[in-house]
Amino acid sequence: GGDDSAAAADNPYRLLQPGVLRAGTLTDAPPNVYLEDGAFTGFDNDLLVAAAAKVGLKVEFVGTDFSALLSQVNNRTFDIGSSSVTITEARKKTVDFGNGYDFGYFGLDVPAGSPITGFDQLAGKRVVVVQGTVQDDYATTKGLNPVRVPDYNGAINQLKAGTADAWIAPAEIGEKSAADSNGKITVAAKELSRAPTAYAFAKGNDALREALNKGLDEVIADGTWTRLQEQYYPGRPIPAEFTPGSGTVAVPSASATS
Amino acid sequence: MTATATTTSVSLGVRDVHLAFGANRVLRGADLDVAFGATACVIGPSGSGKSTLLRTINRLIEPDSGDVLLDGRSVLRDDPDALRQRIGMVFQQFNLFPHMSVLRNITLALRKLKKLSEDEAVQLARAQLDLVGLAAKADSRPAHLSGGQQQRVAIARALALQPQIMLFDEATSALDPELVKGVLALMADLSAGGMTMVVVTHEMGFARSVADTVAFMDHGVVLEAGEPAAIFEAPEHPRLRRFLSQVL
Amino acid sequence: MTATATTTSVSLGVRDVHLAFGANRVLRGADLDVAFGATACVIGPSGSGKSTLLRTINRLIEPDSGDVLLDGRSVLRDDPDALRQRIGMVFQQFNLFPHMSVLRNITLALRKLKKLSEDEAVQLARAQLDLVGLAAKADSRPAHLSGGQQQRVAIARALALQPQIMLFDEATSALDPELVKGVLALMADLSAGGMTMVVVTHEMGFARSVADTVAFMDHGVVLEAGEPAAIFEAPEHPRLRRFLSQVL
Amino acid sequence: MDPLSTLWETFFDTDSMREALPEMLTVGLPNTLILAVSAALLGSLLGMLLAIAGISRTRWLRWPARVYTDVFRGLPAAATILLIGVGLAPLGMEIWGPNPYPLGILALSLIAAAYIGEIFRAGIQSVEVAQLEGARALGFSWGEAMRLVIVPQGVRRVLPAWVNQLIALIKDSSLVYFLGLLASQRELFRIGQDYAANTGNQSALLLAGLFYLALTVPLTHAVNWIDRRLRQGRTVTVHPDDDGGPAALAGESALPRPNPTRKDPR
Amino acid sequence: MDPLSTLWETFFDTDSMREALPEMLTVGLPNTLILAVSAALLGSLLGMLLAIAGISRTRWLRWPARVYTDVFRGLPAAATILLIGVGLAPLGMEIWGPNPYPLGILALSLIAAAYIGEIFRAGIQSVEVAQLEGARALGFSWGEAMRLVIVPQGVRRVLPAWVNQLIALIKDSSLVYFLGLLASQRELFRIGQDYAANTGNQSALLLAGLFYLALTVPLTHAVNWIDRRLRQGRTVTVHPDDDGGPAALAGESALPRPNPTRKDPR
Ligand SMILES: Nc1ncnc2c1ncn2[C@@H]1O[C@H](COP(=O)(O)OP(=O)(O)OP(=O)(O)O)[C@@H](O)[C@H]1O
Ligand SMILES: Nc1ncnc2c1ncn2[C@@H]1O[C@H](COP(=O)(O)OP(=O)(O)OP(=O)(O)O)[C@@H](O)[C@H]1O
Ligand SMILES: [Mg+2]
Ligand SMILES: [Mg+2]
Repeated sequence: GGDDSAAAADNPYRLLQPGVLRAGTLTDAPPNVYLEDGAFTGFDNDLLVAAAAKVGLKVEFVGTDFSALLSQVNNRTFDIGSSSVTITEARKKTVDFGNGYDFGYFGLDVPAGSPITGFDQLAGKRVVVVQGTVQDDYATTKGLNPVRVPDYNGAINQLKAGTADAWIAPAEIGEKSAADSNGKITVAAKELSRAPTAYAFAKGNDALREALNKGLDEVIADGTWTRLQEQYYPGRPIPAEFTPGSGTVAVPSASATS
Repeated sequence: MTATATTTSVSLGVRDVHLAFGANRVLRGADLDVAFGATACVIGPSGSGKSTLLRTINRLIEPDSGDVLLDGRSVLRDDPDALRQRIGMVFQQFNLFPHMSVLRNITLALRKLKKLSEDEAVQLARAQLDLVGLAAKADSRPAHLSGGQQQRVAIARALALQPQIMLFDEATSALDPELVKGVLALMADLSAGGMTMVVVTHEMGFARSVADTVAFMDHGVVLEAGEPAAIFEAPEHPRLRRFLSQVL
Repeated sequence: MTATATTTSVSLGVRDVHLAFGANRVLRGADLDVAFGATACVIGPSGSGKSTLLRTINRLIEPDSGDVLLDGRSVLRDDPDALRQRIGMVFQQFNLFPHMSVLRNITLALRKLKKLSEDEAVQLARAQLDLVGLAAKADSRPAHLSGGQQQRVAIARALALQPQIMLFDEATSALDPELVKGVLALMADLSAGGMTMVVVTHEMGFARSVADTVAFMDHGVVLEAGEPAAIFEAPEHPRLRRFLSQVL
Repeated sequence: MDPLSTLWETFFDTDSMREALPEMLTVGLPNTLILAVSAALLGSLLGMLLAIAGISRTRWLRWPARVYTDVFRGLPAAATILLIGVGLAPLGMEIWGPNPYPLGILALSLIAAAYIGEIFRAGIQSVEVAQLEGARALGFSWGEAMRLVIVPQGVRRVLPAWVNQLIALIKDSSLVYFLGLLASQRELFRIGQDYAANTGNQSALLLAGLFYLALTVPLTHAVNWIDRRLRQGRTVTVHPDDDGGPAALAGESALPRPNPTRKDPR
Repeated sequence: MDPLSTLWETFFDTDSMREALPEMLTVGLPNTLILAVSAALLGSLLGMLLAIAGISRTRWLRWPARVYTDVFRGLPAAATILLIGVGLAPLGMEIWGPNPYPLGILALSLIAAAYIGEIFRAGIQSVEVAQLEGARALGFSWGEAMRLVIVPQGVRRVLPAWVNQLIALIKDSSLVYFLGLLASQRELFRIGQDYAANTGNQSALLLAGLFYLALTVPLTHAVNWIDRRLRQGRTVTVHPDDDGGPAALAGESALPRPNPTRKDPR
């Protein structure tokens, strides 16, 4: 509603609470966003804390359901949405996105001994994805008629129970699950996802979005981004076609920061 | 001890009351007059509308037409709740509250309507139970009582409110002769205390001995009314004669 | 038409039946004998255990001790469902099924227990309703009937099953004199047809005129039993004398 | 931005609704119906058995019924569905193949039965003993008396609560999602959620809600109508001020007496 | 792979459970209780008002109650919670600040009221008109008669169905999650769900289920016990074979007659 100029002065970013960035996130999607020992963490959230600090904002995280997240951002329940939200045209109608800060690989998990070795062999197979994720989007646009489950556990259960032939997962999650499965699940292939992920803002809150874009560039430049990449996605190569942030700052290499 | 202190007695008049349940015209111009402190017995075949007539008197059912008079004044525009506090009723099927003890059945209205304290209400209720010989059953639930015991509780419940008029719908049918006598004595007390009573009954002996007036109903009308002697010894209407000829 | 075709008549014996509800010893050694085709009336003060005694006869309540004999044979080890088909019962509170029409109340057992076809059952039920003067109410629900009408339906329902023994718990209390006469005629028919009957009643006139035996109960025992003339004219037990002295 | 208009856009965006409509009609609606109707039938049947077992005097029927009810009502539906879905998946795989519907319907029915059993039990237990005595005195066995006299009266008394449970079931059918669904197996709510997740707009979810309303409202009113028919003219009261609408307290009295119809005292 | 041992690992891993236990106890349990208890109280109160309005003869009470019930039962709970949470968020912000609990409790209560209202209505409508007549003949107004005589009997008849709804409410309290929760505001289910997500093992979810059981089972049995106490010795039947357990059909007869106690015919 109608902020008067006085209020605008001590709350330039039109936050719900001056000085505090209220961020909607998920509690159950590691390693991107999750809760550990009662604190919100994960790559996206740690990055957000760092970027917000550059702008002088403290972050307060609030867990919610992904299907509700973007409309809550739009309705100002939250100032920002942080949940590896992939930028899509449909979502742009509801919210504005900041600059992309992450990319994703898809991993193709299959039960041990499966004949499937690549993403091109999935036609006619029972392929499982987590609902509403980029993988879901990917499988659907490829015409795979995927089996949708609510969370990663659902997908793992499907593979273990033999009710699915393959799971398209975020690569790092797929790898972790395979590692944890005592050899029952293996990663058959990896593939880069096209669209970057970004923070979501209420439409028209350009001041906040631009400020955080700037903060993001700063944490990229100072090596925080690279460090968090290493921490949460160890050993994951950064593809040549991806540049985080506005693209105007140089990304220090992993070795330079560690 | 007399159940009710002397109350102002009132007379009752029912004037040309009509009532239909759908197509079933149950009351077709019923008339009844009961003088101050008098007892009227209503007799008549099953289904003739006796219970329905009682219900229209305290306006549990509103008549389609006709009038009900207390002391000559129509009550159809009165507040029905206040009216019913002045008119006690004992139902053919007792209508006790099954989820309350016998005592609570009686004290409920005393506390909530008469605004007596818990103690006063209990005391009064116990006295009433004593009168109907059920002091020992105060804490039982109605379901644990015999038919006659339930009926006596229903009577005690109505009398405890000290009404000016009492309506009994076959109130003595489940009572054994000893109790009938007790209830009659109670009624005589009430009568002496100025209570006006309407008693629906199938027991002609009962009607003969307690009634000031006997009214014979058939098909929703009072065909004949008068002193018991007149009704039982010199019935005029052929229908009444036929009815009485069946009496054991 | 007679309500029931001739059935094999049976005699009934109740031997030293005891029963307590918790601490309340309701039956304390009740005895009763009813000969083939005879009618016994049970009288006694309210709460003396009359209804409870009837319930033990068809084993709705199992006695704590004592025995119930049909034709001299104990029934306490029989299949109670089969037993109850031989014993009709009319309750003090009727116990009609409120969710069924009057007709269905009667046909239900005919169809399900007697395995009559729908048509046969309806025909028989209508005939029974005719006998109690309620042919016109076949399609009503019990809630739409007057007290006496409900009682007659309950009687018709029990009689339709052609029992060998009938138990009536104040079955005539809601009936007007004309109907009592009708029901009595029916009972006489039944009696002629070999029906053995136990009738709990408060109406001494009724007991006197229909009973072959009258049994007086008090505090859970039958204090005195005998022919009506003996009981009413020459009562021996002082309690019975006191009881009768109260009769109007 | 004006909060009201944001709210409006978020929930009542007709374009989003129009977009989701065809899939809801052709995919979601039939799937919801398949799940809900099968589970309602099976759940009500099992619920009736549970109710009967629960009032039995045989400990060996009563106790298992009690434990079953406590467990299946107490556990979160998601956990139960997962437990059954995962636990029985190998078995299900053999019998039905990978289709999650049979196991889903089974799980939904088992949960619904626990709730419905309690509802039926309440109804049956509220029927007067006089009715059972009346029936048994005619010679009906306990089972016949229950079936022909007690249960029909008891169930009628709790029809609205039973409808509650059917409505809850229609909505719970969305939980089979935990077992993994093909796009063509998604029901109404899931389709709405997917649209909400993909667009950040809740209108499709609200559209799913409207579909639910289109199922539940007629159901409610049909059952109410049947209920009223069964009471047949005995919808009756002794009532306060009246504007002549339908009636309130049912005259389903165990020991019925004449009821006033539309002659209510004020 | 042995399916049974998979099942066991997935759901009954004691290590996972032990890990989640402290947070469930200190955070989840109190939050679930706050949500469920407040919503149960408010929802039952509103439900009673709805039930009374629903049997009123005044159309202007009956119709709104009907529409309210249809809508709030029919919509998916998630949609209702979001609608209220988002729609009233600006208002809530002003009154309570960013805490989602007040709005969440409000939404849960509004939903529960629709269900509870129907349950109470069923119970009240099953009370015999004779009871209302009996009370009104004593001089009680319609309202007094309802409050003192009809409602207590009616509610008692549907206590188990009401418990059903309270249990559903305890579990539905997890839906406030849709409104966004701080870590310290999460209730049992959410904590279980988060652990499950982080460990790839459902045991924490099952632990949440056990907590629910620890709440719902005593609740059920407490209410059953109260119910039985209220019927006081009138838990009674005319019953089949008996092993001497508690009783079955209540003797809550409108027109009571002597009931046999433990003297059941066979
Ligand atoms: N609620 C009702 N709906 C329809 N008809 C009714 C209703 N109540 C009573 N009746 C009918 O009205 C008539 C009169 O009933 P009422 O109860 O007044 O008779 P009664 O004279 O008291 O008979 P009884 O001596 O048998 O009690 C009967 O034919 C009955 O069937
Ligand atoms: N279910 C029960 N639980 C406890 N006590 C009961 C029960 N049923 C009956 N009684 C008690 O047993 C006694 C006898 O009851 P019963 O109904 O047999 O009397 P009755 O002789 O038929 O009386 P009435 O003539 O009043 O009908 C009464 O004191 C009654 O309170
Ligand atoms: Mg009558
Ligand atoms: Mg009796």
